[in-house]
Amino acid sequence: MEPLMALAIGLLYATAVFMMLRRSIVKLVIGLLLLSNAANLLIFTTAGMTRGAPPLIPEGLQQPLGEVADPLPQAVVLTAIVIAFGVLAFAVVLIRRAYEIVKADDLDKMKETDT
Amino acid sequence: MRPEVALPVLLPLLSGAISLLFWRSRPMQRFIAVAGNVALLVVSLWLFVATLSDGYITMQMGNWPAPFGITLVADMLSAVMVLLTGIIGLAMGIYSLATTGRGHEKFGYYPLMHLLLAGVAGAFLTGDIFNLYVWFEVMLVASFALLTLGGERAQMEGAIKYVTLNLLASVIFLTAVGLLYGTLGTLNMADIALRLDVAEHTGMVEVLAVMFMVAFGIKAAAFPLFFWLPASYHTPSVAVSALFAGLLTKVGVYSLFRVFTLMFDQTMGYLQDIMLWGAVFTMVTGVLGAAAQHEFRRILSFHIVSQIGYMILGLALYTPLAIAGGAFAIMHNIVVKTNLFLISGITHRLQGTYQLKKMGGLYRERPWLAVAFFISAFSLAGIPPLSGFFAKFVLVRAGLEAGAYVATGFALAVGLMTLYSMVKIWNEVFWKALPEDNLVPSSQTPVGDDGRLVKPSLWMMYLPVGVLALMSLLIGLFAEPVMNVMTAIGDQLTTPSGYIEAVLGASVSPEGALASPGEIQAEETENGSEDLP
Amino acid sequence: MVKSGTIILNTAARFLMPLQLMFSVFLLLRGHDEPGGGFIAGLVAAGAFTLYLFAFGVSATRELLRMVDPRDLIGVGLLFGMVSVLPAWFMGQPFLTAQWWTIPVIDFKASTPLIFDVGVFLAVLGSVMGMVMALMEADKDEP
Amino acid sequence: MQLALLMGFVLAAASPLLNRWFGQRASLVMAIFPAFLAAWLISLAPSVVNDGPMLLEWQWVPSLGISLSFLLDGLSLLFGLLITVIGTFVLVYAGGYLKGHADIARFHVALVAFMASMLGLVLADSLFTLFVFWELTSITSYLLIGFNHTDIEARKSARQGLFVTVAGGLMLMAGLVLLGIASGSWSLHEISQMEGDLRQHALYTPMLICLLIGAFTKSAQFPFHFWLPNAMAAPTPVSAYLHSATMVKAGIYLLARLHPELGGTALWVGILSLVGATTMLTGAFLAIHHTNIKKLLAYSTIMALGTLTMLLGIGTEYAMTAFVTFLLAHSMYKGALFMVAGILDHETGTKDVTAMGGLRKLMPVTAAITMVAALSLAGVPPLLGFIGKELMLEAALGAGSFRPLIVLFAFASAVLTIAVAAIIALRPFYGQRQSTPQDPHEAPLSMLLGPGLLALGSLLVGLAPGLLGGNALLTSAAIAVSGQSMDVSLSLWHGINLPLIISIISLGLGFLVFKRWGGVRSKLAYLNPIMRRGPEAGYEGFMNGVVLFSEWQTRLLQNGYMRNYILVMLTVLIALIGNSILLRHSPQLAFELDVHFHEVIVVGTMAMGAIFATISRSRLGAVVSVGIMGFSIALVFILFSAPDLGITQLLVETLTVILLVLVLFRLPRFSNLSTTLERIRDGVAAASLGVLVFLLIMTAWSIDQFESISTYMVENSVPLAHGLNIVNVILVDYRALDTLGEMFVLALAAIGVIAMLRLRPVEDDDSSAVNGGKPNAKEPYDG
Repeated sequence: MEPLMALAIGLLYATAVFMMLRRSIVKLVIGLLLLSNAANLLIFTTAGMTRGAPPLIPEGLQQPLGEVADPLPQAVVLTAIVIAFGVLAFAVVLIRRAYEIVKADDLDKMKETDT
Repeated sequence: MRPEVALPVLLPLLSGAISLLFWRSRPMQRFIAVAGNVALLVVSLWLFVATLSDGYITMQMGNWPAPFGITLVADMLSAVMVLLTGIIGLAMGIYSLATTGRGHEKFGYYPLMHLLLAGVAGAFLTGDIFNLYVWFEVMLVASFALLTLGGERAQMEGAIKYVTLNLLASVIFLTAVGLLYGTLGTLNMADIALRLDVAEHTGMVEVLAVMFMVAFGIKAAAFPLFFWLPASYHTPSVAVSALFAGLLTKVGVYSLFRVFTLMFDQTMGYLQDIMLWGAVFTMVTGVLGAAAQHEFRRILSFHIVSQIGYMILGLALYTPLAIAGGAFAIMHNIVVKTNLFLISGITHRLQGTYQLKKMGGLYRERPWLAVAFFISAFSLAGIPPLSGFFAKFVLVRAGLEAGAYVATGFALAVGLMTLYSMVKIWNEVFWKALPEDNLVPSSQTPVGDDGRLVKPSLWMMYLPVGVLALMSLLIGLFAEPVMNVMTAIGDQLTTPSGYIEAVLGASVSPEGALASPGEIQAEETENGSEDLP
Repeated sequence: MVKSGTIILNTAARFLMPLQLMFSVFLLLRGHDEPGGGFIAGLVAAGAFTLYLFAFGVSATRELLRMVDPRDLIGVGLLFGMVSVLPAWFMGQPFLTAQWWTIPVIDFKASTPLIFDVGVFLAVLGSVMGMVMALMEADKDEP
Repeated sequence: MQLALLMGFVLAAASPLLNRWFGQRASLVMAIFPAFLAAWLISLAPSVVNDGPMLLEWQWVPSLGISLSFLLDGLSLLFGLLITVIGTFVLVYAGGYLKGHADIARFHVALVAFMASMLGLVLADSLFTLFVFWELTSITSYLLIGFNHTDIEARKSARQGLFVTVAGGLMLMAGLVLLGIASGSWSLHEISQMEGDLRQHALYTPMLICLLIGAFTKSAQFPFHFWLPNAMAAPTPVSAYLHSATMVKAGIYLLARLHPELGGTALWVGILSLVGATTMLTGAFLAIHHTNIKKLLAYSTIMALGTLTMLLGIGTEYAMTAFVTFLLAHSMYKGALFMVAGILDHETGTKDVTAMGGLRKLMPVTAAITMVAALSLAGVPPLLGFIGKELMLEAALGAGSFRPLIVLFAFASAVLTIAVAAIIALRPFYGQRQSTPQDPHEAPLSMLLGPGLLALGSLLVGLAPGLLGGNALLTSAAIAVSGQSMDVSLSLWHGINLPLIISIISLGLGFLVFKRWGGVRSKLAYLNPIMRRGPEAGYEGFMNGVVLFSEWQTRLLQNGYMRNYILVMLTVLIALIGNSILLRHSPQLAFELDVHFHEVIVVGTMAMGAIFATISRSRLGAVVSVGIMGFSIALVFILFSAPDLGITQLLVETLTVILLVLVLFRLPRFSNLSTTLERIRDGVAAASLGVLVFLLIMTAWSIDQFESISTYMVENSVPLAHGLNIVNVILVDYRALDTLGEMFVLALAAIGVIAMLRLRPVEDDDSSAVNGGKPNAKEPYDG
């Protein structure tokens, strides 16, 4: 499964980066969204994927029955998802405000703060 | 149980949470801003003193033994950085009282400041690579919010670049963490260091190293990854600029120091040259960028980039002396650069502009401000006996001893160009007479109740400026104790085994770190076990 | 564009919201043992309020929340999180060490991780509500 | 000794206070300090002269081998005396010159600090201390040159002087560090007592070149001489002090100090003799070019500095005697002459000698002082200057290498110097009385005292060189410079020898030049186009070039186009990763494809979602595609044993889509803004990154060397953490700190969003937040 996922994730990275290189701020933010999803999937995939063995322990037992999926990447990804959501929400509102002020969605029109 | 290692993170988090709860009450927030930051300074001093005597201080958060839980570790470098965070935090807390507008205060300026400090302190103290990512994000999102607070057009434009490029760095960082976990199966930095030493696929190790280098390089604003900094640092309110200038990029530099001395020490052979030239170009492009500017804060922003080059140079040379010099540069720069931004705020308050062309006459009008600027600016340029001189001297000596003559030559030339910009500011803002077309805005010269002119009360702005200028002077005059600390940092960083032992306990081997977990587990909480089925 | 809801939406929101909120509390409490937990619960609760918001608009939602501003929720949530850190200190253990108590009458396991999870729940709920309400409000200001 | 220096800096700091207390007399009060130091140095003199150098050590930064140690030998004693004695006179003089000036307190701060720095420089034993004081003199002199800071010329000159000297200072620093590395010691006296010869060391050449550039910039040697005349923008007391006796001599001091250890090699002799001789002639030649009295003196100072350098280059015993004598003579007469120039400027309101005339009757004392000092400059017996010049010519004749050139240059300089002396002594005081901007009358006593005593000194020492142990002092200084024992015994009369004859001829020729000065100047005016291309133009051109280059470079790099920024960063990343994984090492791939059909569908949907999001031409299409992708990801999580993740992803995705819908539809439609070429370029970059990511995931996944730490977490979830959902246990217990940080991230994002949406900027406010208590937001929403 992992090779297939790796392929898809590679594609996700590529599309994300391609979108970030566009001039429109909307595409930029979609690129960011794709990128963070791609990174989360990467963590999940690289650690190895397991079918049908969620890291849960049946009631009354001390240890899970048999092998379970690695819970640590799941926790890490969960944290990363929530962080990415916060950051993206911020970015989305930022481009909205930027558009309201600059009156254009073209990044090339937002270069006054550079030299 | 060493609470001092966790408190510098937890206290500002607490101050931030409380400050947020009091979002309706400005006086309360202002009180917390000072009280919380005083407390932060006190605990960071505590940590510093403790680290000075013990070398390493660790805390296994949640009482989970080392590679499994999250460890907070303070070595000399962390302790110094946290101490500086405390100092800068308090300076900013006081300075902000005078400069922060009512609207900013109402919309969370102070909580954001506290949480930014928490993120910075967390990044300095954590011993876990994913936890480092989390603190980076805390710091980053706080900085996003502070950067956009106020909603000016320039802020928005700057923020888009700042946010995007920093997020790119974050994703690279996160990707690297993911790959690292996939490769090594651990997140604890000391454990990573052990496993990397025996990792068979050196190609992957190298890839991880370069990914961390790029990710932290972006955060640190190293060449050619610094673009976000000059585009945004001059846009927010000046106290925010100062806070960013002092601390944020240094977190990136700190991470480079940490990661490349602790984890990737064996990869340095390949990366050293890349890093060395990166450092040289960072210095040169930054300082040249500053030479092309004619606005107070833009000049200072580009100089941040340039100074980062010095710090990375110290790391790239990779000798104990050079690392000590790099650490000295970090420390000196935090104090001085923050102060220069604070001074630019005062001059702006006095003259209503950041354009050098429109300013002038402050040498005669505000001699003490001139003295503070003079000390800070010439310290930045590395003039003895101020703090910057020692940083430069140590680096030059280390560079010449290591035979890196070209890089050292550039470092010296950059010092001269730094002087160029600083003298430009001095000549224009302080020596030149105030141009006649500068109509100082009416709000700058408030009129009292009886109709007479009142001097604006600036002591809350002057106090931090004065203290920081004095620090720069004292660091230079009493360089010996400071240098001892820096030497200790250099020694600690070049012998990572001390750090690893402090985190994982004595007698560790790569296998030991993986030993069967049940045996390692410490005593269980006493009141917990009996209550449970 | 999302100004007022249709009748179906209104009715659905009125009935679904309490259910969703109850479900979120359920998710919160069982989170330590089964899928769920503070995040998920917080997001579900936020979804409930968002639904209400879409159906009845900002002022009605504010009315519903009465004294509680999303920012208060965030503050309280964060404070809960911080509070759960500290008890270990008084026991002389590293911060964040879990403490367990059994509340005698209802035989309920109380613990610092639970307090922590409640904090997460409140912070997530407050944050998401704060963002969505601010956005809706901004839309109302500038058509 | 430290105490003395420390006192200097304390005094500098206290000077505003002193000025408040003593008002006009502050200068006099402060003059007590250098006078006291001079007396103290004199009291130490006998023991130094008889028993050899004194050493005092005080650790500063021992971990770097840095100490504040001081060495008092003949050379430092001579310099120390010059600094303190002339310093006393200058302070007294400045009290008169700057009477009533608003910034006099600041002047005192800088001047006294400079004095202390200069003293520290010549007394330093540690290389490090030497350098610190060296830089301090640069900084304080910057403040002094720019004293008239509202004048743009003063600012420019101050900056120029600072750059040239600090640039040299940096070279010096490199040189000193190399010296320290080569010799293994940071102490001058230890280096001098070392066995082994530094001249043979591998680092000798770079070290020497660095040190020489440092010394040459400070001492205004060709081609760095241009800053010195420009520094005349400083008030005259500063010129009299810095540019005659002290700062510019710091480089000379350094050369003299290093001569015993580093001197004598072909490199040393060649560079110093040639540079010295060139500087000497350039200075003398440029001097008669000017009518501004201060510039005349400045160039003649350059000439003297060149002479001193040349003498050190020649390096014979004679040259050493000449060096110390000339040094002393020059400091005395040049100090006096500068102060006289200040008097003339002060009284007449002009600095142009051609605009003055006939002042002898109005200012008889000044005239007399000028005459004596100028005669010394010209080298006329029986003044000290004569002895100095005789010895110099003698040394030039005895030069080992480049003798014809040196003699020729020395002769020409002597002629021109005499002309300069004549211009200064005769032009303002004799001839027709001319009207000047101010009505001249005799200067006050405070301004006459210094030059008078210095002129008197020139005369007395010339008449009786042995008086007051003068010979002994010079001997011990010469010994320190040459590093060998020798005996200096000055006398006025050497018999009729070649130098004397040259002297007499040059006297005649020099007077001739003076007589025809106007004609000479107009002839020289033809050379102006060439002069404009001198080193100063080079400096200006270089500085402008740097600024132009930096502007170009900044426009190139910091160009404001974010896609370029991202592209650069990605290129760096791709290049570095690619180099590591493809070129230096190879990826590790293990293709065991084990997939189920429904999984392929889910993953395919996800990939299609991403692709459609990219190529979609409508906002709605993009949002829907992103949503589909997000939900597919949630499905992947659920399919592969991560229920918590799946639920979270589902909820987050829903909220994200809501946010996007709320925001994106206020933004304009997609438009195609980039060219095909750009799209191809970006596509290549994106594809390379995608491929690399694929390879990395495969490699990381196939490496199975280590056991994961999560085994422990699974095993202890129930026994120790009392939770059945291991992921949740990790979140709230094992790694609760992450979660703590994460909830703060979310809270911060919410604060930021709320502030961004509710806090709007005030119109017409160019500042961001610096307007204090003024509310700068629209009445924000409450409760």
